[in-house]
Amino acid sequence: MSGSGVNRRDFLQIVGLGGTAMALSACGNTSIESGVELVQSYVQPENFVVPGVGVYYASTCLQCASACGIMGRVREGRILKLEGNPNSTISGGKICGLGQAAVQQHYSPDRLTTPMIRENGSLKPATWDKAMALLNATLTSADAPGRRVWLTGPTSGHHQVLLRSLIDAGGATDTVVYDALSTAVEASVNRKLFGVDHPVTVIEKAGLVLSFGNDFLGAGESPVAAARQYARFRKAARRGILVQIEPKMTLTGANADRWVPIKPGTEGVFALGLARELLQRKEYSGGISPALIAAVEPYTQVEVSRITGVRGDLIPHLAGMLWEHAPSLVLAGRYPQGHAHGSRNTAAIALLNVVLQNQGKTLLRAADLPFPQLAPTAGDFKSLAELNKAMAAGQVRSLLIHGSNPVYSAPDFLGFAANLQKVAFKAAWVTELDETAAQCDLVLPLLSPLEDFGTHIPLNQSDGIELSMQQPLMQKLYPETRSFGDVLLDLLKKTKPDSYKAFPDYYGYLKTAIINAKPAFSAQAEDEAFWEETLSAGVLHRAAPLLPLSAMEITPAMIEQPAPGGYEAKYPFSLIPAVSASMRDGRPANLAWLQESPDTLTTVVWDSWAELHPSTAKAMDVREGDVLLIESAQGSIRAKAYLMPGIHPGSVAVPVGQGHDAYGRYATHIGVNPLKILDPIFDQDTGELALYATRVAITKTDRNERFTKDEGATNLQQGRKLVATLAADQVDLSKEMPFVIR
Amino acid sequence: MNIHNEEQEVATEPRFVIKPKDINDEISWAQINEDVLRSLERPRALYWVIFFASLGLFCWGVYCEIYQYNTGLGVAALNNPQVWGLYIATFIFWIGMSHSGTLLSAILLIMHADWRKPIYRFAEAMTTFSLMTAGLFVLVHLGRVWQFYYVVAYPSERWTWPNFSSPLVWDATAIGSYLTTSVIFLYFGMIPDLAICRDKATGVRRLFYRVLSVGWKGTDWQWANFRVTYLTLACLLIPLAVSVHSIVATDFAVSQQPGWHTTSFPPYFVAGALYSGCAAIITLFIILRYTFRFEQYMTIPILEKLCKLTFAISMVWTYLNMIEYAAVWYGTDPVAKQTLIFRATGTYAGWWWAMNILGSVVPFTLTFKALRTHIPTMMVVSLLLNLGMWIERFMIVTPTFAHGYYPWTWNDHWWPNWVQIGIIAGSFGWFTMLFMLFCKIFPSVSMYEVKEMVYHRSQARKGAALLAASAPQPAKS
Amino acid sequence: MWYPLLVFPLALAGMSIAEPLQKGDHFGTFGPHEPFKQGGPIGSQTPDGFNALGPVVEQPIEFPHYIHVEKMGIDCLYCHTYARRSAVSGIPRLSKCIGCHQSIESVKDKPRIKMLLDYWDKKQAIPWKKVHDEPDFVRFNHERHIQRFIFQQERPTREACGYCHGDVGNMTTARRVKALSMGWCISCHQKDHKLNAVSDETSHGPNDCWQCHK
Amino acid sequence: MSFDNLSSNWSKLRVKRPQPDQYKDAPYKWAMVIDLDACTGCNACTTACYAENNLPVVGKERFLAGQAMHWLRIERYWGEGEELTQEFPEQGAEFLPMMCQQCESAPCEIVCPVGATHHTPDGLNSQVYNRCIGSRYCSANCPYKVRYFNWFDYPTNAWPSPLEQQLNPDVTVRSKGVMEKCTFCVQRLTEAKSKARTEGRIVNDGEVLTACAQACPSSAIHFGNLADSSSKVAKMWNAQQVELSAYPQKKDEQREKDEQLGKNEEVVRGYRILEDLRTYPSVVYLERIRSAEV
Repeated sequence: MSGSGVNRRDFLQIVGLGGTAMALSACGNTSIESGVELVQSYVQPENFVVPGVGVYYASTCLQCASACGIMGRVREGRILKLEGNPNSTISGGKICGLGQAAVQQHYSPDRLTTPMIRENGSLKPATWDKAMALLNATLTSADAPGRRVWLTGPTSGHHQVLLRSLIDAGGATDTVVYDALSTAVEASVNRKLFGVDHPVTVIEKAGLVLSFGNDFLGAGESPVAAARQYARFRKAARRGILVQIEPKMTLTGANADRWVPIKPGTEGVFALGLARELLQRKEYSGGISPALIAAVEPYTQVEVSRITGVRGDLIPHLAGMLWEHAPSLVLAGRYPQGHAHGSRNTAAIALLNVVLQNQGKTLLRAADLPFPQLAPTAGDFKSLAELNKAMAAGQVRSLLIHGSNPVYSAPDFLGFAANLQKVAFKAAWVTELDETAAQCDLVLPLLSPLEDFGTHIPLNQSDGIELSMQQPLMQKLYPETRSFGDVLLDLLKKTKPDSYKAFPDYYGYLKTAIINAKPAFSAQAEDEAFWEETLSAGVLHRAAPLLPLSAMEITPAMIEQPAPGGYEAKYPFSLIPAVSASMRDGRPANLAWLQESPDTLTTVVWDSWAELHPSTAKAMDVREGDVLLIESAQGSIRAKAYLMPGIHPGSVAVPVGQGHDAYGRYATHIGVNPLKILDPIFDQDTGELALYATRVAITKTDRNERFTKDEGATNLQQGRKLVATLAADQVDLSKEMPFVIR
Repeated sequence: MNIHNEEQEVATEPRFVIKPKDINDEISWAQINEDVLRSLERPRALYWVIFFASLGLFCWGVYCEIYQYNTGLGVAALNNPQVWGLYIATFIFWIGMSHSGTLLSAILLIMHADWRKPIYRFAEAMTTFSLMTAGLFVLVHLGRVWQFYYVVAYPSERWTWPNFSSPLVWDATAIGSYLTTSVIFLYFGMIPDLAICRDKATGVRRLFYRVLSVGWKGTDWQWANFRVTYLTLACLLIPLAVSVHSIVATDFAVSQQPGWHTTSFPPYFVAGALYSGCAAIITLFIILRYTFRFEQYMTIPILEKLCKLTFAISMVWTYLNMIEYAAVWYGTDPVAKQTLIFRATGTYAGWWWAMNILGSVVPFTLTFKALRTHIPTMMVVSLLLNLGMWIERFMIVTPTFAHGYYPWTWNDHWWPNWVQIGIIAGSFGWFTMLFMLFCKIFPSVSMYEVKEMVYHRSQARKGAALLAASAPQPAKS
Repeated sequence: MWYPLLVFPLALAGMSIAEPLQKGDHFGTFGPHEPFKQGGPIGSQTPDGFNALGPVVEQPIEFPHYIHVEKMGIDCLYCHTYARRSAVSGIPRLSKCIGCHQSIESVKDKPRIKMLLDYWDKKQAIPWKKVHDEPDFVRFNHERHIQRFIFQQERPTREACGYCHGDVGNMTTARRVKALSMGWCISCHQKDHKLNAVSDETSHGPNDCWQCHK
Repeated sequence: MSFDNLSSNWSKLRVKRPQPDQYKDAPYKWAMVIDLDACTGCNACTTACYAENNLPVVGKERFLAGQAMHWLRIERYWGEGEELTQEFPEQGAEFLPMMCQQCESAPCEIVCPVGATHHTPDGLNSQVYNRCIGSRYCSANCPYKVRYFNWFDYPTNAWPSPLEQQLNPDVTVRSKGVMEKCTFCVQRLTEAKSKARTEGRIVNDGEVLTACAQACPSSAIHFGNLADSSSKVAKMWNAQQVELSAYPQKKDEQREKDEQLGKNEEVVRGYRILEDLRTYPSVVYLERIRSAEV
């Protein structure tokens, strides 16, 4: 409807055009020029395919590691929208924003459509034959010196199995599983205290949840499952109470009955103070060793509040409530882990669960998997650091990267990008070119998660044993893209022909594997039928009760806290790289929907920002939008100041996930990456990177930019009754319509 | 006219006696023709300079509009909640301007205020042109202007009608009929003068005027009908004028937005309209008086009367303005109060105070005879008043959007951008252009009415002399 | 004197250029219309001014409806089977054609059948072109109309389909013969239609914008 | 079309809403309940809305210019008054999912010059894109500011290929110059309704959900048919003592009395936003709860 002419007759012609243009403008076949477009026409479609009627296929969401079951609405062969799969005990028919956006990853305009091989400096399109030849060359030459490493993100299911057997077959020397936001510290602590990496936390059974910076509703390990539990927790006959103690408000903190800001890194101290208070009662002190009781003795109210900056009288108050609202549940999150004494912090918090005798009530153990080889492998940072050392020393010959982007997410002090150049042969499997892939010699285009087969095991099996099936929701968009499984299988056929030639492709392999797993799920159906059922259901599920958890012996050494303070005056603030539900470690940054969905607490979109407490800002004479220079010993970043009441005055928070240099049109050159300027501080016990231990200096530059945010001129209700709040004792929830919450 | 009428005139002589000398009544009718028709002669170079300047301005506006039309209204820095911006503000402004002509030509006609006679013609032209300009803004601000005709009630293939409860539909109807009527009124009132032009003109122009003057000969029969019709039209026009701006006011008053939801809006708008109209007339009065050397006709006494009228109206406007504030201030609606406070203290505070000072304080200059009769001052003042009235419209539209009911969408730093300003400027260019053309094609002073005026005045003088002569002499002792 | 009055004729002219009125909608004659006998602005008009003929659409195979319907007496819904199950009727799947035609020896070597089998061998969908098309903002539900008129009112299929599609049974490839314009739809929705074959109760089509606009 | 049609339907054109028991005999009246105590502000609903309703992604500049197109937005408040009272938000943030409230007496409906937005028989507040001429009067008059205008021609630039393949064919892609807003996913409703009609029944409770309600992980959004007294939503409205066409609500008057008497009675949580404007929204919000103990 572009009006070139302006005289009246033309104008009216434009009017005419305007009418149809309105129609034209809309997607697909919309013009009313009959006989121009084609009708959707089939040769021999499935019986259930009816034009104009959407069909739902079950699959699994790969946006995070929680392996939610999803359903995709498919019409005329196009996947339109994702919903939760009701059969899945993880998603229970629900889905999060991150999951919704998987469609955009699939249809991304920046998908990699053909293999790329580096020729004299730049990546050039190539054929798969050439690519596979290159790969085989590296994998089969086992005798040559140097490690041949697979670098992957957290994995589970049959990819992992194939990968392992490839290594056993000498196709590679070892694997490194890297996760920029790993919770390895917590895992190790749990192993030490409870004997399992991931005890199942049953929020809904708890009367009071005391969470030390655990963002289970936002960027947790399984937000949808957690949110469903949370709903039941709130709607329980006796409404559950949530208390959140953390230096910067997380989404979970924003939903707490009481949110308590605490000095970063002193969570452990507070926990010990609370433990001391609890251990005054003999009901609690029973099973606790005198040594421990002695160990917590110095943490008096006064001492604790001096160190943590939290009002002392909160401690006895909390202790009373914990007693009143038993069973309770104490959660340790990312914040306490991310310090040099992260393990001690976490252990001190976990100690509370032991003192409160929560294990067996709200803290349990998942049943053992009948197929351990499929069990999920959580990533960590330590192994990447080691790999990096080896690379620096030139011991790594070839590096094969899948589902991991260390060039973006690894801190600068590692010099990973530089060391990567020392590796002779680097290959990456991606759907879209990212920073790491851009530096590789061989980049292979993957099918999008919505085009591929696969199996996935959720990290927390809170409700029986579940294996989640991934299946294509539509034909692949680009002929040259391939399934990672197929590639692995091809490589295996080269290395171990005899044992794998039986399988025509990954699909065939998977089918056999699933059918073999039939007994594990005590299914009676015929093989074919069982396979069909599995695909249409989307999940294989077996009821298995949660097992009790026994606490190991806790020594004072485990929970010993360092002396407070002792920071250089040069860097007065502690930097908090805030992890958000939608941006995570930066992988979803290329999805326009997530870029445009406002960060819930600041409502900022398409940008990075630096959160300061209003009082701090006032002291520094900083107004919203002032560009701040944030300097650590490792480097500096610039970000606009956002005045956030929900943060400890001594800290500055910068969101993780933005600041990509090469990751598609929607992610590139937006915001900054705080992970880059982290200090080389590691957890003493596990050697994990301490995410929240970095100290920074903030200087105000003379630039001020307006924020791209949804929030208007005010963030208060201005006396309108928009969000009203009631005290819990004013309302009787049981009188309300009983909720049926899946 | 026949003797009988003349007698009547004489009988009514005393009416005129106490009148000040608005106009030199010895001036001859031929002189009037000559003076007025002089304004239709070949213009000076300066005329063309100004004309093409305004034409350029208009073209710039057109360019902005085309750009906006092609790309979408977003380029005009409009957003949610600032959905209207300057377009609607300026629309009200132009509608307001249009009321002056009606005031002078119709209302004062009925009130027998004959000092209007030398100046009502161009005022009417102003009415017509500002209405046309206002009409443009309705189109400019539409998202899908190519569908504008959906607003008109006409039977369509789709069995659909406009929504008759929407003030915008009332607007469309009212403005449409107002424009038509005032065009007819303007044209009709010109017929006798056009006849004069026809007699004086040559060539193409002669033909042109012949067509327009539809065979006017000035017979008694024609005059009689002419008077009746003219009066009737005037009577039709007045309610229209009032209704138009009341309806424009309802556009705001029927909505629930704080600052708009006021019953006093219609009279407030009408007063504002007359106000800005009169101010504009003063401006044009001065300009024409100089360009066309109309000192003889557009005399200082008339200007004074005009100023007094303007002052009176300004005080009405001020009063209604105060009422509005008071109603909000002492009212029970906290939101409206919030918005009022925002107007006076927030982002647009400067403009708000400017509006109140220009609108309510500056007019007091009109109360001093010295200033009133000092032409340059009046030029400046009249311009200031109009500026004030434009700001008033801006202050009605913008702050309510900026601080409406819903705090989440409060928006403190909204300002129009070059596209909007370009289109506004274009509208002024368009108006000036039209008006200049008018002055060169049609007599901007009503010759026949001035002649009447002169005639009456001279009669009055004669009558007064007669009376003085026939006054009883004091008895000799 | 009469120049200002030009405003109205101009405006009306503008409207009618932008949106031509149908026969019977001109300003003289208002009032209810005979449904199914209306034409519309789109495409050319037959001399009686009613049926708005759409353009002749060249199809990949010149499908002879008259043979299938007139001669063979096949019911519309036999091939156009989606129409009763979905909002959009789509086009019969290729396998449907083959289902019969692979066993009809007599016509195997006819050129059009050859083409058909050719597509089948290549397992390639036939690129049929749209004949009856509505703009994107319109939602027309075949299923509902067929339920209402064929299954509830038990009207003959050809008649029911014919309301909108004309007498396709006597055409080779289909061609649009009805206006399919909004007023045309409404003129029928305004009418009282019998609830079902037996009862005398009537109801008329929905009159709500969102029923058809999306 | 014709004048007699106009004159005969004149009364319909000037129907006054709300009428008591308007939906007593109607098959449908779509309504919603949003439990602010369950809402965690996770933005799943907003993204679902983008996916279902073909909302364009406007990009940084246009978002900055205030031209965002999110039909459903999560608002976050730090307090109820005009000033920030406490140093830290000790009771967390106040989240509010805000979309078109589908008012029974909608301010937008009366002012639309062309009737592009009007009241449907199921009590929805419809928006007919192809009738809209873009006067934006509805938006100017909407107290909730939940109407979004197509400031640019998004169909031509918001979906670089192959992203356009994701677009939902049941929903028009709006071109420049038209107003749009939350429709309660009318495309889903229409589909469900015609399916039910064919099977000779009305839509069952829970058979159809809006995209936001379906996605919400903590089940904070409940959607259903208020006219069907057995539906979950109808039950919740009753339990919350919210009357569709009533203002003020009886319970509110009661609550006020109690507060005056200083009684701290138990209360129900349901309320409608800006109810005092008498817009009679179809969305009931349940007050957020915070434990007084901590």
